[in-house]
Amino acid sequence: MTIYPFLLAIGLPLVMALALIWPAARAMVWRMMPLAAVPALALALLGGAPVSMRGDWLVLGLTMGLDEISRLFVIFTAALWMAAGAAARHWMRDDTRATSFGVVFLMAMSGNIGLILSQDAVAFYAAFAMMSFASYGLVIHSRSAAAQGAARTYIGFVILGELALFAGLALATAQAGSILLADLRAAELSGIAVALMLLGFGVKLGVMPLHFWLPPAHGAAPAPASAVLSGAMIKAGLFGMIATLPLGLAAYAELATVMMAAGMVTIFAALLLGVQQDNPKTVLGFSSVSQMGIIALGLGAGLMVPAAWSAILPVLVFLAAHHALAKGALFLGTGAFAVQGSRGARVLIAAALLLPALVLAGLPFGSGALGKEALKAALYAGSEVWLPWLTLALTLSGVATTLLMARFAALLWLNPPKAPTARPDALALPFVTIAGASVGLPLIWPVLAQDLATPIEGAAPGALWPLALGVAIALGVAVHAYALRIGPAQFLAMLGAPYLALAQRAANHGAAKRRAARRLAHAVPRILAERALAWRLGQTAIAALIALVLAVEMVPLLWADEVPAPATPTIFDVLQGMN
Amino acid sequence: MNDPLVIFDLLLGGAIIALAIASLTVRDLFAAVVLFIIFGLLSALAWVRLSAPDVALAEAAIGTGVTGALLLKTLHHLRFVTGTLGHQSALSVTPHTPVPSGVIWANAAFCGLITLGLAVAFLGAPQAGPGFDALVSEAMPASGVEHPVTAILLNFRAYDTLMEVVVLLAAVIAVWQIERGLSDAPAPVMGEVWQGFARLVLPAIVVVGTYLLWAGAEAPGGAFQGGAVLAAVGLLLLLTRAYVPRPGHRGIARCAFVLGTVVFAAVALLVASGGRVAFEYPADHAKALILLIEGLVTISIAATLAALFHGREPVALRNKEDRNDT
Amino acid sequence: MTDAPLLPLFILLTSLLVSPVLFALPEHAARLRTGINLGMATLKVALVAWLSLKVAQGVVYDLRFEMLPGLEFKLQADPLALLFIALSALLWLITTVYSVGYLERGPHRARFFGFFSLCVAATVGIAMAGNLFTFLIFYELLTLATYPLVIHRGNAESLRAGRIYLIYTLAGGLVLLLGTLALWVLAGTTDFVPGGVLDSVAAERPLAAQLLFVVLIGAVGVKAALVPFHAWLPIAMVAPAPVSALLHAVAVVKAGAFGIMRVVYEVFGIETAQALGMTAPLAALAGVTIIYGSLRAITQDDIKKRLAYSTVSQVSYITLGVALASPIAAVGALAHLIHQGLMKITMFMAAGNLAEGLGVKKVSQMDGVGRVMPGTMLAFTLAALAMIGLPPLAGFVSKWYLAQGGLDAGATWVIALLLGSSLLNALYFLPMLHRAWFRDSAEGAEMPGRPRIGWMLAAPPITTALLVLVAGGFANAPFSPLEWTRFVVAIEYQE
Amino acid sequence: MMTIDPVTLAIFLPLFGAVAAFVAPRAAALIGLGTLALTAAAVGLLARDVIATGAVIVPLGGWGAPLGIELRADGLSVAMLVLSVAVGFLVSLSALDALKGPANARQRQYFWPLWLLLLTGMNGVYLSSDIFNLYVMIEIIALAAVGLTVLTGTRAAVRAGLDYMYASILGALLFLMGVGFIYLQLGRLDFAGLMDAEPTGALFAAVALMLVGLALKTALFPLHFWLPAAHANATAPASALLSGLVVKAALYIVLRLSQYMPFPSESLLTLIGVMGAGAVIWGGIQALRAERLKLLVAWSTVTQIGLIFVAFARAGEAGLTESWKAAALLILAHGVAKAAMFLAVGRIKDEVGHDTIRDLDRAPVRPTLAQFTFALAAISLIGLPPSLGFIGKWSLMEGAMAAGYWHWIAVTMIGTLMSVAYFSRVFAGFLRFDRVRGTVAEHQGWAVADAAPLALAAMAIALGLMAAPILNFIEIGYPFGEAK
Amino acid sequence: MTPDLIYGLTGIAVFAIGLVGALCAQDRLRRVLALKLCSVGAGFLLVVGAWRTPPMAPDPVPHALVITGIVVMVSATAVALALIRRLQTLESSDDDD
Repeated sequence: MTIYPFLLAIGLPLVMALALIWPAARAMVWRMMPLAAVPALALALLGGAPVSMRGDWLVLGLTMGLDEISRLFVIFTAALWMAAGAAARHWMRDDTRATSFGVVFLMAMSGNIGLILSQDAVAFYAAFAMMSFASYGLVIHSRSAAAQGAARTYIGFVILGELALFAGLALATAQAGSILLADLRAAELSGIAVALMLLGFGVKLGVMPLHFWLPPAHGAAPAPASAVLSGAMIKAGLFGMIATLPLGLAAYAELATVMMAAGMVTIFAALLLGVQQDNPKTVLGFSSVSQMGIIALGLGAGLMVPAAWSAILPVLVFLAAHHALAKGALFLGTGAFAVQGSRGARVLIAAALLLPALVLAGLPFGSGALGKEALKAALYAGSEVWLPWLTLALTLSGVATTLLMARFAALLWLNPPKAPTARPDALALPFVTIAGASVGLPLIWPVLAQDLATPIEGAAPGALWPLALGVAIALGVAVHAYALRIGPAQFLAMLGAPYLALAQRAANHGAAKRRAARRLAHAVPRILAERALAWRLGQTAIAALIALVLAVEMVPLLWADEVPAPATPTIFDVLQGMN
Repeated sequence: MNDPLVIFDLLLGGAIIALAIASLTVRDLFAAVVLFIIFGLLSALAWVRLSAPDVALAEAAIGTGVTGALLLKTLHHLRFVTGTLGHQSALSVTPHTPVPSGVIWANAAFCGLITLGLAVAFLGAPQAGPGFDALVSEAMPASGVEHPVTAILLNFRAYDTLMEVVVLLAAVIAVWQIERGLSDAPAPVMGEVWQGFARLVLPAIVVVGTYLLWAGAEAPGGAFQGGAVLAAVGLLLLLTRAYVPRPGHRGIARCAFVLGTVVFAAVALLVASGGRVAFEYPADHAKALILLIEGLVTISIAATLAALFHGREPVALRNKEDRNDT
Repeated sequence: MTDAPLLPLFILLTSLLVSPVLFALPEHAARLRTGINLGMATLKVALVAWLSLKVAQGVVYDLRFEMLPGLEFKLQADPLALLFIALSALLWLITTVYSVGYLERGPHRARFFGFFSLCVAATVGIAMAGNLFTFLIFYELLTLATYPLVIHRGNAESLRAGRIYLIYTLAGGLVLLLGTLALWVLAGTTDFVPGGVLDSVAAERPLAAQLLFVVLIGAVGVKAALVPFHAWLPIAMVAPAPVSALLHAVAVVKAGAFGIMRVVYEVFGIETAQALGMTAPLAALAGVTIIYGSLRAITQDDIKKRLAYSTVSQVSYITLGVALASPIAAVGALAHLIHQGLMKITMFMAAGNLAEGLGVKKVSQMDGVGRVMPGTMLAFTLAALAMIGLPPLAGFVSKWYLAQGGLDAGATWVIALLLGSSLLNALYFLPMLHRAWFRDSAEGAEMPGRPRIGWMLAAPPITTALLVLVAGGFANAPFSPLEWTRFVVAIEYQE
Repeated sequence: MMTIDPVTLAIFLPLFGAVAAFVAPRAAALIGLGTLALTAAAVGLLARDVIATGAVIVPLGGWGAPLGIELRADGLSVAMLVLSVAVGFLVSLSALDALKGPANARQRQYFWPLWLLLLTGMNGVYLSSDIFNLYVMIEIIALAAVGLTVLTGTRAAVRAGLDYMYASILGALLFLMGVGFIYLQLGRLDFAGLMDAEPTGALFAAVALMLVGLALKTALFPLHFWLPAAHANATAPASALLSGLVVKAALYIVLRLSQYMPFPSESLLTLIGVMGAGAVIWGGIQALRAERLKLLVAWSTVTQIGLIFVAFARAGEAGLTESWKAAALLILAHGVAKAAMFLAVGRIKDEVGHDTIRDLDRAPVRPTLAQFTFALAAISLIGLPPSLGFIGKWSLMEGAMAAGYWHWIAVTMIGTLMSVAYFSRVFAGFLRFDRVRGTVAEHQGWAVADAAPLALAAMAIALGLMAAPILNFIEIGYPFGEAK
Repeated sequence: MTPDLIYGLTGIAVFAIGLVGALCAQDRLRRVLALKLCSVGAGFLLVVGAWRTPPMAPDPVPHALVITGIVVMVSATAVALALIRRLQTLESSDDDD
């Protein structure tokens, strides 16, 4: 195996981006957009792992490769990019800034894939930076005031993050004496290096208080872009931490405490902030923040007790995949929903959206619930002091997510995002695929991850009650809000309205039937009476009754077994005697 | 078939049945009534064949004679007095919406079944079965009369006979009650010849009637037959206008109607003393009492039948009031 | 033995015989009519008091008269009967005062008061019926006597209501006839005997006994307004206020509830009924009725209809207490028979006053009425709070015993049921109180100054409201309804 | 001093009364009332005798059955006598008022003799023990009843009267034919002779003919066609007599025959019950449709007759020895209540001026007492306790239930509900006031004439309390116990 | 074959014919005729029942009964005919009512 497949995986999007500049090729490129990530996916699925290839003549000695972890990241990332590409192709069909979108989209894709495939710090940083900066173009795409503001925040945080990351990587490479990431992971890094890297990756991950860029950006970007931003790119933060930090080797208690506290705060603060939003995609963004809080919890636990890391790691990867698919599906679904023209189709899409939303919220047997349960199990190996709190937080995160999803659903229905005119079915297909994948993840994962899937397979299915509680609260809140809006009296009347309508309809139906029956009941006796009178049936009845009574009385007599012989001769006997 | 009379019986029976059918099916009502009268007479003849001369007499005189007269009078009334019929139809007194023939056939079928059933029952009944024969002959000596039918009518089952007279009384009261306020159109007047004939015949009829009454004690005949014959007198008087009922006659008429009933009932009660019950005539006075009752009852019957024929109560017509007397 | 063996008959006759007299009185002889009415009602209360004393001393009253071979018309004055008689006698007196005031210048007063007394006579007869046959007679009499009262106004609406009332109750009566016959044929007696008369039948032909139970309970359940036989009750609200008060508080629905008691305790016997497995479904049905009635009450805007649905719900407390087959619950049920009567009659008379004095017939018109008619609304408030079950009012006492009884019978769901029902009671009563006391009268609606309602209208609800207070506050005193109830239950449970 | 037994007097007194009333029309009313009072006294004496000694038998003419005719009074027949005399007396009182005034002079003149003849006939039926005598008696009843039917002389009345006449004659002739068959088979005509007869074809033929003839006369569905018009178009006292008493005569004969003849097989009884059920349902439907009050009441008679036959058939052949009591109770109940109801309707019609049910609530006049009477009578007819009608219905259902004949119970209950339905049509008319301008006062249109119907209606209710003694009484000497 | 057999069956036949007429006849007068036929049929039955083989005298009681029956029938016929006449008058005189 050579490095070329890796170069192809990274290069194809770049080549396509370049090709876009040439007008004649644009249509072709757009048509190929879904395929841009195919080499990466193929590499991950077909190439073995671990594998590491070196291209000495490139840069400072480019090293690319795959291990069990990165392979999985490539798979869900590439899949999500493919779906997003497919959606973007249609989303951007009539967009005047389609070309610029296409360029930054492909560049971000290239960077996202590249940073996962990279195995040396320089390449990693380069890819990471390319992805981050290219994404600015995605965020600002619409050029609206909101987008501009979001992009401003975004770029500010990106810069902050890149600076911190650069400093951290620099320190780390220095301390490890190697630019290979594997060496970084094996080295005793100083607290400051780790802290800087955590800061850099934390920006991407959106852990509070570094999250400010994330929800507006996700809200402002076009739906396909949001999907990859939320589904794929923020996972780069997680991947970065996994790939660069010496987790499982050394404990960084202070950093861990901060991380876990931030995670816990993130989970719930994101809820509080999220429910106040009125852009559904922004709500989804906050949901992502909240979810990344969970991941931060796991990371923090790993930082606190290195021994637990081996248990936590596969779970975090699974959670990343889960969130990527579910959230990607939700964003794509939002787009798909927005472009639907007919109400029926909207209802269908909304129903389909429920699936990833429920999975995200922790529907038992869904990937979200399994992930959380597996994480709880994994945390047993970690800090005993933190354990109950972490468990509680994880459990309640289900409620939080449910509420966010409810808010999202309500907003989506009441206030759908603007969308270009696009073929509704074309946007539905990528959404449905990813949604299906998100639902089916618990089944696919063991095949893909093999040994790493063990904790997931052994996890409990999860409890329904957080979800149910969330739903109940959401319903209560919704009802309350509605009641407040239209006034209690009217609300009560409305509550009763369907019942009353049903009762009214039943009553009407009954009344109609009764009227008909009454008409019949009036008509039949009248007709009968008239007929009987005209035909003098009463007279006929006289004869009929005599005949009937005679028959009733005499027929048994005729058929009786033994007729008692009359004592005196009968008239009939006389008659016989004559003959 | 050794008895030639059997053929006669068969023919007579057949004729009776044929006449019955004919009188119901013939289109002309007048013809129907005439056929019915013939039917009645033949029935009387048949009853003579069955050794029931009293019954035959009663049937001929009352069942056929008086009834026939009543029917003809009614027919006449319907045709000429009320004028509803005019020439329109001699077929029917009252035009109705026709009953579907299916219904009629159903009736006929049921009646056929009934005939069958009754015939079976009849054939299964004992021939010359038990009867009152022995009882009657045993009780005859104490009855006060010689003719058994009269004994039964006026002694053994006198209660029935009293009630029968009461039926007649009820009928005449009902008829007076029903018929009123009719326009007093002229009753049919007979020709001169008939009037003369009537004048000749009347005394003879009276004699015959009285004889019948008298004979009833020993031979066929009696109060009812006698009464019927006397009623014929009344009919003739009325028809010939030799007698025209007037309002002033009502009191007498009423007395005549009730005479038989009152005397019959009074005697029945009066004899009930000294341990006797009603109708228990003292043996030595039985014949006299019976004759008394019979005589007075005959007068009542005659008057009643004649009144039934005449119909309405003789009242002074006050046009408006009577017509609308409701 | 006893110095006045015919005392129960006299009590019956005080209202039965007065009825033809009232019919015959000319319309304008109002004074005389009022005098007769009040005199007889007072006499009856006195007689009942005397009778109570006698019965408490252990005197047994038993009057019989053979109507068909073996089948007797039988009056008895057992403690259970007395409970009901005392209630009806007392409330008759109060309602008579009220009706005299209410109908001051209305038409057809002779007819009204005639049927009114007949109605009370029927109620007393139902109470004292010594067997199901006699019960049936008075049960039908009650139907007939109340029908003219329901349609008293004589317009199309009241006739329609009357027709529905008649259909329900006469059908119920017919079914009761069937049940009585079946009881007669099966058991050979229709007597009310504590412990029941159907032990052997239940053992030999359980299916027949079960069917009989269903038939009898269904028949009396019509008057007790058990779901699904309740529909007549809210519709019958077109009647004049005193009639509604009497119908709902004393006569008709209580006759039904009383019938359920007689059937369960003295025809079947509580143990037999339990052995037949019929008490649990009955309790469930009562529970459904309690909740359903309350739910329907919430949405009613018409005051009387809201009260009517509340009655549907409240009367089933009695059924529930009977069906729980626990002596403690039975105490609650019997006490509720009295308490609910007092509470509901108060509310209906108050509602009548609102309609008479202010023309207020709907909940939505009640804004600020408390300030205009403080006495009436105070009575109403007291009764409503009692209904919700606030101690120390009467309603609390019966609910308390019902809850205890539920625990005693091992039916903890009863607690939840009672809590839920109290919550629902609050949901439909508190808004009324809120409107009456805490809201100003609606803008534009002209609230007349102090309405002129005579003392005859004002005093009765206040009196009954005080009784509500007393019955709850002095529940443990001798001769309180509760005490008497315990006495009765001891007999029925043969303790 | 003559001592005449009260049995004979019960028949002869009204007969003499009738004669006297016919001969002296001006004093007819006086004669009529006096006669009824005397007859009532005679019946009272007779009742005393019967209670004291059991059945009383008078062999008229001293001949004795089977040659002569015997009068026989037992509990049942005396009960029927009491019914006809008591109801008749009250109806007569009511007739005094209903037929007053010069416009009614003619009706008055004929009412009394016809009515007294009717009473003669009915008393004769109840005391007779000879089937041919019964035939004569029912003819007297028929003629007098037809006379009463057409008393008003309106076209509708005469037309109804003619139909009634045809039905009566035909019924009587069927009966007579049956008598012929009985004679053919047995050679005697007294009840005693029927008792031990072997069942043969001729007797069955007789049963068939007589049963149908009587059913026609008593208007059992589907042979009721003549009744509604006849009863609805007669004048009120006549309707009361016709509906309350006359149809009962034929019913009574059915009850008697059922005890004396090899009469009902199970299937025949079922047939009778089915016809009764048909009457209950069809009569109920027609009463619901009726537009005039009198017609409604007449149709109610059809249903009640049906109910009586259902009572007769309630427990099948085995229960027949008891079922007749239920039927008898219903006969008494209906006799009293229906007479009261027809009189009340007559009063209402007099006061209001019409009897169209639909317009009753438009009448500014509400004859309160008559309406009250109507309601009381309706209570008995519906069968609500404690009326006699209720007791009858109770007996009916009790026997049916004990025998397991649930279908008759169902029929009874359906009939009850239907009667509630059609009577409440009338109540609604009485009690609705919003279609009249101005107020309608209570106690309008009271008159002395209301006393008789009210008394009858009160009797219908109160007799229910006396059901036990009544039952004991009608069992005296029935069918042939304790005779001689 | 004896007279009782022949006339008995004749009587039954007449009765049945009368019955058909009484039930079906549309005409008022003819219905009266038909009823009268029925009565004659019934009379036949009784007279036949009374008949005894010749030397023996017939039973007189049924004869008396038949005579009574005939008188009763003529009374009923008279009333029915009076009703018919009255009705016809009413129907011909006015058409309201």
